[in-house]
Amino acid sequence: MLDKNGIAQRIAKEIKDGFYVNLGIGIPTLVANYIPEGINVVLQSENGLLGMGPFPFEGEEDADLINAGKQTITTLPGSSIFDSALSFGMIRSQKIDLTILGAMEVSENGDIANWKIPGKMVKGMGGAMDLVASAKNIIVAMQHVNKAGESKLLPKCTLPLTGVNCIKKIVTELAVLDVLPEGGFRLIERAPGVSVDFIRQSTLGRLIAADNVPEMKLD
Amino acid sequence: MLDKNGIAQRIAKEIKDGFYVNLGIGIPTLVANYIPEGINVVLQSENGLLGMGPFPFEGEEDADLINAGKQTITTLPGSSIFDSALSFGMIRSQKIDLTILGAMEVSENGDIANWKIPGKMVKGMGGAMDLVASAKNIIVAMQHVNKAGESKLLPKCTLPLTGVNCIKKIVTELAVLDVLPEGGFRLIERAPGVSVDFIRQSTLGRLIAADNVPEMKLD
Amino acid sequence: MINKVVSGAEEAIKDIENGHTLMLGGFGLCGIPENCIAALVKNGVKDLTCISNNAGVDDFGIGLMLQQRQVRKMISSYVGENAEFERQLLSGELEVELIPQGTLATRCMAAGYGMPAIFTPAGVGTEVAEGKEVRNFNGKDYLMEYAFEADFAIVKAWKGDTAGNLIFRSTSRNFNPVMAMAGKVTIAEVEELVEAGALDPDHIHTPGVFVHRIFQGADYEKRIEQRTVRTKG
Amino acid sequence: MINKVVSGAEEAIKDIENGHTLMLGGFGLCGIPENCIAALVKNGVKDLTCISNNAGVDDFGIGLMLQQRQVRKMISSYVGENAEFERQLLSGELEVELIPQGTLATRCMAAGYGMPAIFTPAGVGTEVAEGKEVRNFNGKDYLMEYAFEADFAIVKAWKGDTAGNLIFRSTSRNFNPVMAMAGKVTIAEVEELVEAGALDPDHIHTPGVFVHRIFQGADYEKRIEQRTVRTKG
Repeated sequence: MLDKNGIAQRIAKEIKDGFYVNLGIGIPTLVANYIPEGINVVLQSENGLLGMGPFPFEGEEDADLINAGKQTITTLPGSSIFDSALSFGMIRSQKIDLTILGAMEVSENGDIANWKIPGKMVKGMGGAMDLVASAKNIIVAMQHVNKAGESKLLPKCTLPLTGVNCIKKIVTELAVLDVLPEGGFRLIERAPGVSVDFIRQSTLGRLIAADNVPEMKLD
Repeated sequence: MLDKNGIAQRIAKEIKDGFYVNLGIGIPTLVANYIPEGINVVLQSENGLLGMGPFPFEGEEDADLINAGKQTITTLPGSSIFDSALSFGMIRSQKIDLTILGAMEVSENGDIANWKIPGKMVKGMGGAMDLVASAKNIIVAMQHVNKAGESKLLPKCTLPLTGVNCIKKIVTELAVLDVLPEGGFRLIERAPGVSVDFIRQSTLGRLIAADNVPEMKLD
Repeated sequence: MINKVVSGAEEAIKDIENGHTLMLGGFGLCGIPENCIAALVKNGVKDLTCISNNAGVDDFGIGLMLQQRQVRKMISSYVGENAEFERQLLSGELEVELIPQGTLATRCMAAGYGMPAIFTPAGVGTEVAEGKEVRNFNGKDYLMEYAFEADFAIVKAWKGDTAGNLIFRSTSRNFNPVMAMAGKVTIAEVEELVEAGALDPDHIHTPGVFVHRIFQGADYEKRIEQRTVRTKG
Repeated sequence: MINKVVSGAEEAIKDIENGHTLMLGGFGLCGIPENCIAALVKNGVKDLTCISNNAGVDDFGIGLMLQQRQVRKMISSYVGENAEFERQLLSGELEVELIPQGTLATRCMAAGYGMPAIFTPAGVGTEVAEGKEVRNFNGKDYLMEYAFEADFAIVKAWKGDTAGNLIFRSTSRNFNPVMAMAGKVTIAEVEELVEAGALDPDHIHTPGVFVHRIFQGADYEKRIEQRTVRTKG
């Protein structure tokens, strides 16, 4: 079973040389720490920045330079600044190669819910609806089950949707799964020490698993 | 009867302090020479410039700095450069207070034709269709009659249209006329020495003239 | 050149009336028009509809106007951490319309570009799509969303000139340029106001034609919402 | 940072094939990609559809490609003074589609912004409107116009960096930034190519994400179409 950093580490293996990547808040942010050496990747922050760097050193924070999570950050050489309309323009026109974000629920047809829980104070969808509707390639980083032990990979989402038919890959503490175009979660890899049976028990949506599902390598 | 400079001079009196103005090619370009002293006006060039200045001095031409007529120009202090999409964005959103352009024909309901003569090589409409469709205030600078002596102020345009229902004022070598919302050319001023009768003979569209139409003052 | 300079925030906002719709630039607390917000709080105008990506925090930004109950409706993409906001929302004093961030930015831009409506896939198949026209282009569904207009757009820039030209600094640019284009009246406060001609025309982000009033603001706090640092070594 | 540098115009255009659609930046002869045009003329690729505001003059710009009969169709707003263009058009060798200048710019922009269509009043009630959807918003009619896509967009900038970021100079900006956003593959030639990090991020007009290939061009002629001057005194 993976911890949050393990999930981030596994997702980082999906990032290829030359990718422009948008990382959501939470586990996705951790992915930046595991981008393989020698791979050139540019991180987008949807408030209006390409070429996001690490957090600043103490005392070097700039109130005018923040990311989409409102954290103080830095820029890397070759970065560019633009307004929020152009930022979502490049998202809609699919110039961003990969979007990584969290989810509360994902359904077996690729729907995602991650912005609203009925009865709770709703803070808003921010850029999530734009990102999931437009991205050509989305990986969801999430826990397989919620705190009550209930599966978050469902036949159909129960929460209000963020986007429909858009998720293609999911990485959880238990597994890597593809969402099939015809519907269903195909088990691609097991987390170290986790059995297919356990993953099946933790997955309420339809799970498709081959006889021999490899264990993931984080190297 | 006015010459081209006279038409430009009369039109210049319509320009008010604080106006952003787009001047078309031909007579409209001459209007810049007659903008009253003490009036602050900003000229837009639709290729992507606000704050157009006069032609450069010989030897100071800059190939990267031209107007919509492809002439070398200069910029004034406070000018700004932008791309052609934003340029037409500000035209569509009516940030330009006044557009002055030429015409081959204008009809009594405010249609304008100024881009295409069937049977002749068509060079294109350039920005004219955008300008006439969007401008909140358009003045047409034109000859009242063509070289064959035929009126260019018509009940209905005979040439392919550039825009419909958009022209509100016309200044010719003979007269200043408003296009009425209900249709018809209302004679506002006569050029020096030109009679109402002569204007009426030169106008094929419906002309509305009061008993006493003043002669224009160019001072 | 046309001079857009006014004496300060109080003069700039003086004709904003109860019930008006305002756009306020900024993302989180970054690039917000601090001086104008302070003047609005002082002036006490009420029943405002505020279009702003966020709603500030309890004691800064639009949160200050919420404390004074000046806002009737917020149109935002994310209303963040704001206890007073939550209280007013739950009590029904405040109305909130949540819309996707890209849709918000693009609807402002549409107004500035004279486009009455735009198409975006954001929100298709979700509750955001309710009551909206869905249209398919090349096999993909889009929502038609209308241009946003505001009685006043209030933005914050880094530098500006007397002709109203604006330059923004780093990610404090965010929503400011698109909102600057969308106001019936646009007010810009800047950290440094210079004479027309002092800015390079190629560096200008917002041409002065979009800006009706400009002034040099004072005492910018520029509060940081999430101070995040790494340690050296 | 992702490196977009190629060796020169020949490498940049080498996979442009007969029948492709190209966007070419520039207004008149101002800000045109001189090096890439020269390489296309040399390379001899044919049956091109060219989206460009103008078509050059007889012996410069796109006119050079017309001389070689490489262009099957021009999509422009104004085709200017070009005898060879006129001859080919009248003989039926060349097809031309004339569209309003703002519509041309906005259709390019729409592609870059991922908007499948836009609304503009330009051309309503004229032959430009034939076969197009007309839609009324707030009492005014608009045409729905589709986003333009191109197999290759070829633009010219003043400065660029190895990450593909572009800065344009004065009115040579014109159509270049919107076309740069609209190419499936975007090629940028620049007068000065610098290392990533040498350009101020706030000054960049076209973020590198839109640019796939960049190189420093050589021997810019920058011909002036209408040299207009005043005399001193």
